[in-house]
Amino acid sequence: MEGSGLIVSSSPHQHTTVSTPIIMSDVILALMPASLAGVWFFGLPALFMMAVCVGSAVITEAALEKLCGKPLTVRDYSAAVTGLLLALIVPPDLPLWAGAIGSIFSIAIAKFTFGGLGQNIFNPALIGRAFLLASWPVFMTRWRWPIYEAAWIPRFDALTTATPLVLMKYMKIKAPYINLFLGQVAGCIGETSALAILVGAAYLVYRGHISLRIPLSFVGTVAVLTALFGQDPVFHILSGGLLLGAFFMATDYVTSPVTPRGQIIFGVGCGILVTLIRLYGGYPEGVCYAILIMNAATALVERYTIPRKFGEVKKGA
Amino acid sequence: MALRTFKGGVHPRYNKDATFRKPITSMPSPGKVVIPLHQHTGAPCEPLVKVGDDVRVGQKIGDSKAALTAPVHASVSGKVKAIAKHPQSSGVDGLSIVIESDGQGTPDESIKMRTSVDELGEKELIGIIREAGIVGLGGAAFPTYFKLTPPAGKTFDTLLLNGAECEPYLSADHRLMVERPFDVVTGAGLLMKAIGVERAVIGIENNKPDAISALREAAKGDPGIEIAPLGVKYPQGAEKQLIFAILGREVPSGGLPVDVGVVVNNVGTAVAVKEAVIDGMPLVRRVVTVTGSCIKEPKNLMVPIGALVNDLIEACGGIQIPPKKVIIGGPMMGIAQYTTDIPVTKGTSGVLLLSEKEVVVEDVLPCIRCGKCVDACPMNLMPLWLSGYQEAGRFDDCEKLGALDCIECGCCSFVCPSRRRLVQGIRLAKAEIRAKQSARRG
Amino acid sequence: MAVVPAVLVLGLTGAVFGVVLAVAARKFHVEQDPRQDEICGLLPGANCGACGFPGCSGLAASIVAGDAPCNACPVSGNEVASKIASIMGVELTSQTEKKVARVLCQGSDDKCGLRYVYDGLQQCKAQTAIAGGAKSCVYGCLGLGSCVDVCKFDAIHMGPLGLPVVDETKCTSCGMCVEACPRGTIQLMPMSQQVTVLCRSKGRGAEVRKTCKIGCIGCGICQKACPKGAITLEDNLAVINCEECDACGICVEKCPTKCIVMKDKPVIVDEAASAS
Amino acid sequence: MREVLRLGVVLLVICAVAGAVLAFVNGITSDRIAAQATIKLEQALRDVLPEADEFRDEQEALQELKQEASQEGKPRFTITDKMYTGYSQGERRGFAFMCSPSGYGGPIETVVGVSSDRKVSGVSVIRHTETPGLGANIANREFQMRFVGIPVGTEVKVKKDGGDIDAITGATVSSRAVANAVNEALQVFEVVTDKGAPENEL
Amino acid sequence: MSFKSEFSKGIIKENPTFRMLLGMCPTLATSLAISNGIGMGLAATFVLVGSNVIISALRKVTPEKIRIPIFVVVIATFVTTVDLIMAAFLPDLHEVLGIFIPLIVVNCIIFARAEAFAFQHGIVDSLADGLGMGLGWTLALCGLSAIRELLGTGTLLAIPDFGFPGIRVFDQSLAAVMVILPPGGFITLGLLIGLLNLVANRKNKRAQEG
Amino acid sequence: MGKLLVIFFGGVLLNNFILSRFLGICPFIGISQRVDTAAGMSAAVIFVMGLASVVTWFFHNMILVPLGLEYLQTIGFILIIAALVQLVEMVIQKTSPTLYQALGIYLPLITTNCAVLGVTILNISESYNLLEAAVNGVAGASGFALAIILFAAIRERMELSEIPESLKGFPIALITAGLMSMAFLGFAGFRLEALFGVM
Repeated sequence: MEGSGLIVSSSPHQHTTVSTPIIMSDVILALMPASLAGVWFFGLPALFMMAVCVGSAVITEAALEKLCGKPLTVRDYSAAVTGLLLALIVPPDLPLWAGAIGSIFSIAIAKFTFGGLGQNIFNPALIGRAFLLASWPVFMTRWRWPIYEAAWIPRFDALTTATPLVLMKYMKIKAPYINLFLGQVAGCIGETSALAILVGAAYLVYRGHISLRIPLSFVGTVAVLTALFGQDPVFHILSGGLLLGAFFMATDYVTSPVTPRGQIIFGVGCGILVTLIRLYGGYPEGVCYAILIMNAATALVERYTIPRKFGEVKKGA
Repeated sequence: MALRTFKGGVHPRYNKDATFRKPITSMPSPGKVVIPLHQHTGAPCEPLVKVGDDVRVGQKIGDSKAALTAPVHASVSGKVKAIAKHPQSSGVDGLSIVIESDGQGTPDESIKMRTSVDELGEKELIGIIREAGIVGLGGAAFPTYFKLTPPAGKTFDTLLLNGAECEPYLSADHRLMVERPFDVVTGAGLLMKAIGVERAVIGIENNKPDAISALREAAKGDPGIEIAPLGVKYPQGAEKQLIFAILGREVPSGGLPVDVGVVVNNVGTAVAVKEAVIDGMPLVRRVVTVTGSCIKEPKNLMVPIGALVNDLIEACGGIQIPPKKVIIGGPMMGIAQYTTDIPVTKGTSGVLLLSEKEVVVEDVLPCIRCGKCVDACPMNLMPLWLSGYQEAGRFDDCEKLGALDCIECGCCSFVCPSRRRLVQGIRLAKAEIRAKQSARRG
Repeated sequence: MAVVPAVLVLGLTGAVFGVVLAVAARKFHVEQDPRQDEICGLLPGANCGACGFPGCSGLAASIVAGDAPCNACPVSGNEVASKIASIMGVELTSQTEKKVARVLCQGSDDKCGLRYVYDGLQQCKAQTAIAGGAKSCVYGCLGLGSCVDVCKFDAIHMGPLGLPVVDETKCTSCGMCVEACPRGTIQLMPMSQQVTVLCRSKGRGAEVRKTCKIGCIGCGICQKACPKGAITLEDNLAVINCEECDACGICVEKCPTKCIVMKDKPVIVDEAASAS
Repeated sequence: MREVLRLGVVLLVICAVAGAVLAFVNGITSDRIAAQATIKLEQALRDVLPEADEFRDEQEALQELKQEASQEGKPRFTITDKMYTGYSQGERRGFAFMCSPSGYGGPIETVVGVSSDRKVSGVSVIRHTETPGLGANIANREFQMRFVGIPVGTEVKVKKDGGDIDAITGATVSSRAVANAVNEALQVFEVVTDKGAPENEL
Repeated sequence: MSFKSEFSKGIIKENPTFRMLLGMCPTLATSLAISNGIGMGLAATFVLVGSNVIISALRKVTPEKIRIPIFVVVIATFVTTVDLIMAAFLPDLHEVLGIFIPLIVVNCIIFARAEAFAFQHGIVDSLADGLGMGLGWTLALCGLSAIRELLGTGTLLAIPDFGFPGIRVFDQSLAAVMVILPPGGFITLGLLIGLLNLVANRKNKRAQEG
Repeated sequence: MGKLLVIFFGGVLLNNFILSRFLGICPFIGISQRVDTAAGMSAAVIFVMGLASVVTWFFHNMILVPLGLEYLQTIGFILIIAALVQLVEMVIQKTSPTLYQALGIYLPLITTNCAVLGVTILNISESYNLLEAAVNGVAGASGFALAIILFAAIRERMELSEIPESLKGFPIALITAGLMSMAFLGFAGFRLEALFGVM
């Protein structure tokens, strides 16, 4: 009997046009302002770092999948996103080989061993950074002044080359808001310019890819807590990796809770941890670790924040 | 203006432009009809005629003694050619009565107009509705008489008429409301009488202003009937979501609308009730939207139950491009068919012939836990977990997470960027859970 | 030397704890049948649930309680069953023969066509729930491999032509695959059964001919040919009574569609191998 | 009850035997273990004060000194735990101080030697829990040598804090801790020699 | 079972670390350098052999009910002995291994062998078993240590007790310090076991096909 | 009070028994399949470790030190712990069969949980007083509980993922623990004393 050739599938038969590769490429697009700012301020090395990180992430993923006979998933762009994010959260002077190793570690250990896309527990880019920081702390704490200087950006000089958070924590020197906002300070490639990050984040929000539950609760908690501890909340929001972390890392679908209440708990948790690490911890910056710790808690948080089913009667009522 | 609506849901592409302005037209009488004996939720009917018998329009040809069932009637006059299995839109071949039409459309002698309905009591009305074989015309095909009979200890206070028609492509209800608003209102009045309530609300999505104004006009003299414009969102027409949007009441998990004193009927059902009670004509025809880019002239057709989809396509000028997918119902909850040799049943609200362009088969990617399905689920479930547990065979966990509450609206699958078959998985899980439950019971 | 206090301290500590524990053991003693542990040790420990009890320890508890027979574990063989029986102090009466799962369908992709193009979850039950499954034959194997997924013993694999192949040495007759198949195409059969009808189609001859090149058309030739009278026709399908069958192979030869197959001579696989 | 007794007795016997064995082993090793600690300490003291070959614990003097140095109930010299004087051929060659400043990962046990010519004669880190590869580099001889020769009266600081000592790259906290130890050692030395107490007792 | 087979099974087939997955805590904590691995491994081997022999010898007179406390006493005696001896003669190693020397008492390997083997077998077999298991563990520990020492510090075979700085393979500034930090221990061991599983699986498959 | 808080949070976060001290790995991996059982195990460990800390502190300071028998620490402590655990096991088995069922064979394994012996030895080597020792015991166990419960939740999620065949089970558990430990590096150098106003 010849078949009708008709496609038969389960309902629904209509789908949204947004697909996973589209989301991923939108994230890359949204990271472009921050990346460009990185190149603008730190020159070609920043560009090379991005190329190396993205390249090694993609190649690692493809090679591992080939090795294990799994279907190639490079085309979903998720490896490229990881590579780019990693490049944005390392210092501009990190040796390129270290960037490559960090990228390989991110993909191979944090993502592939857990089953690949969608199944990793920890944000791969952050794991890459934590790995680099623990492995080559010297390279990871060597900073450089932005090369680009313009008359309209007020010059901000400190005694030594250090990030605003380091200057604040150890020398009580506060960088001016305008430099922090535009990115005219020392720091990781993609973290310095709050403006560029916010532009990208706005695009993601506009496209409906991220909800504001995590970023707002995250940033809000940091603001409130730093104020409570007698610090300058605006300074803390603008400096370090807080904004990049809150909008691009903490909102990572795979490693944050899917439940609305869980997302708020996640954001608040990140905020508390960042504040504590920044003020009392051994590191001047805590965004990376704070998000990783909350990543570890995601599964548990999700489990206890399952939304009330429609029509479910409250217990005891 | 903030319109009444519900939490979650999605905005599919409506694609109603092809038909929603087109008046309902009757299709030419088909040469034969195939009337399945099981078109509704509940027990299948036993045939009441034999091969070779002559039948007339409206003549009861199948019924069952079961508590939950709905009789079937001949939709054309002619001769019974066969009683055999025939492919059906549900996907399972079902026993059907094949009638060769004589083209006359002679009504059965039992069909008589009622001039006065005032003396009819609740019981009698419900009895008429049952005998007329009326089932929910929205798609679920649940016998209406059963819905109208409240279980012991429960009462109704409101009748809701569902004119949301949130499924894309479909415009059958829309046209019915625009063209026959008085029948809708009359049917609503009869239903109110049947369940003994004073209040009825007709919910209509706000993208059908002509239907809203037509019904408002028709219901002018009737203070008990309110027309409620609703937000445009799928699945606005789902029973529980409709009740929540209009009355703010939540049907309890595992419960029925009657638990909050409500009964919901489709506007098409109301028209059928009017026809059965006033005109004395049982449910033998319905409006079907035939559309999709493969159809030459998309139309809203008045179709005798049992007419074959092939004949419907013919009535719409045939096919302009070979279809890649044929759907009975809407694209969100309708059932894909492997053949067009199937009859229209009482629950068939639309026939969609989609071209290759409209049915892109995309690769399924791993779940990236974006949570869009959680946000979209109108029942506030966790579709990604449900389907994950289903794939892992952990049906107990599915049950705990409320798989049985799923209304299979398809929002989760619709929004999934990885194109995962969430509803399909949940549906399977539901079947497994039900099997387990009945095993436990018995 | 400081030996004395050391000896005293340790010795006393030991003695005190010995006594305390012994007293506590008596006071808090909980009756637990020692046989349960013993039986639990004998069971395979895969916790496959094929016995219908919650894991191996659950089965052990049920055996001890007398709610389950000694040979309730379908996975372990007679040896374990008899050991359990001796623990329980009962003689094992019926010796059960080892069964293996067999795929009763040869309708591979080239022999049995498709009614439509299926798009959805790659699970057999999912496909049957939509329009009854894509294969033309509504009795045959769907080929999506749900039986493969469900096998905990790595005993089923997809063959080259879209049909599952059972590795009889690994099969433990746990029956998971039988349950997973929505068509009943996989069944447990005695390992010794030589001749098998590899078709489940109850359709009439003409129907079967239309849908599948290798299905049983219910022609009855085998029934007439069998010298032992071991073959009967039920619902247009040849059924072999394995107790009568002596594996003479006449039916295998006579079958016009080659749907009766002698074990260890799987016609289909040879053909596939030569084709590829 | 008899069984309980029996179990008790068995355990008693086994434990008693074990106790005896261990007492025996302890008897063999205890002297050597104690000696090991002294050897280690002497080694460290000699490292920082190479001119001396004989050391005396000046615990009482240190306590006294701390008491006197405290101002208005505020204790001084909090990180200095021990003080030794070093002799060679009966002549005092200098002081060695055991300090435990807080580093990044906890206290850093540092020995600082100050020779009689009022200069740092050696620094040695004997125990620490700093980050490997980073702060742990304070244990490197090369880093410790940066302090040798600093005269008494200098305020020892790392460059980041406006001093002269090159901190280890990326490990300012650990470097600063060692600098603090040296700083305090010099201060204690100053007080102690000004007072001259231990010398007088000689 | 011969002495030889009892001995050799612990090294590969039933390797306590890679196959039986026992005694993870000290494996992870002390595998920072090969010298630590050898020291820890040999200390545990001594305890394992000693306790196996004694428990096997006492198995006839040990009342079932209090066998666990008795095992504990026997094992603890050996552990304390090792502890004291190491403190006396290898003070630097003793300090590095720290708390994990007394914790040999609760090492699952030793306990498991006592319960599962020595209590049911003769003295000679138990001796062989203890020796094999101990050496198997030592080898595993050394393997893991070698990887961590090399990647984490860039050297091999450093022995602080003898003042030997080790063979420098590459510059320290290139060494991935994380490998000798706690996370590195977990990840390296996890990957190593995974790798061995992969090899074993491949071998099995090949054996089946061939 | 401040010092107790420092000891407590130090034990839970900074020097987490599992993630940075490598104590109690076997039950961490063995009994982390389900969050409920992990929680049950955690409760048992918290109880046993707190109790053991107190009892061994008395044993050490009241018996061993006065008699100069510190070298009997290991053997004495393990005896006490073994007896204690067995006692707890018997009591639980009698009083709460459900809890006993849930913890199954792992209750006896608390004896061989090196975290218990570890914490008692640490109490002595840090020369804590009785209260501090008890807090430290509970803190260590709470750190264990935190790690194992987080991990159990992660593991439940991982059950649905396609982890490469050879990494399933133990290896992926170790790698996950490694990544968790990496995240907890964020607490390195944390100045709890400053936070709680001690010093």
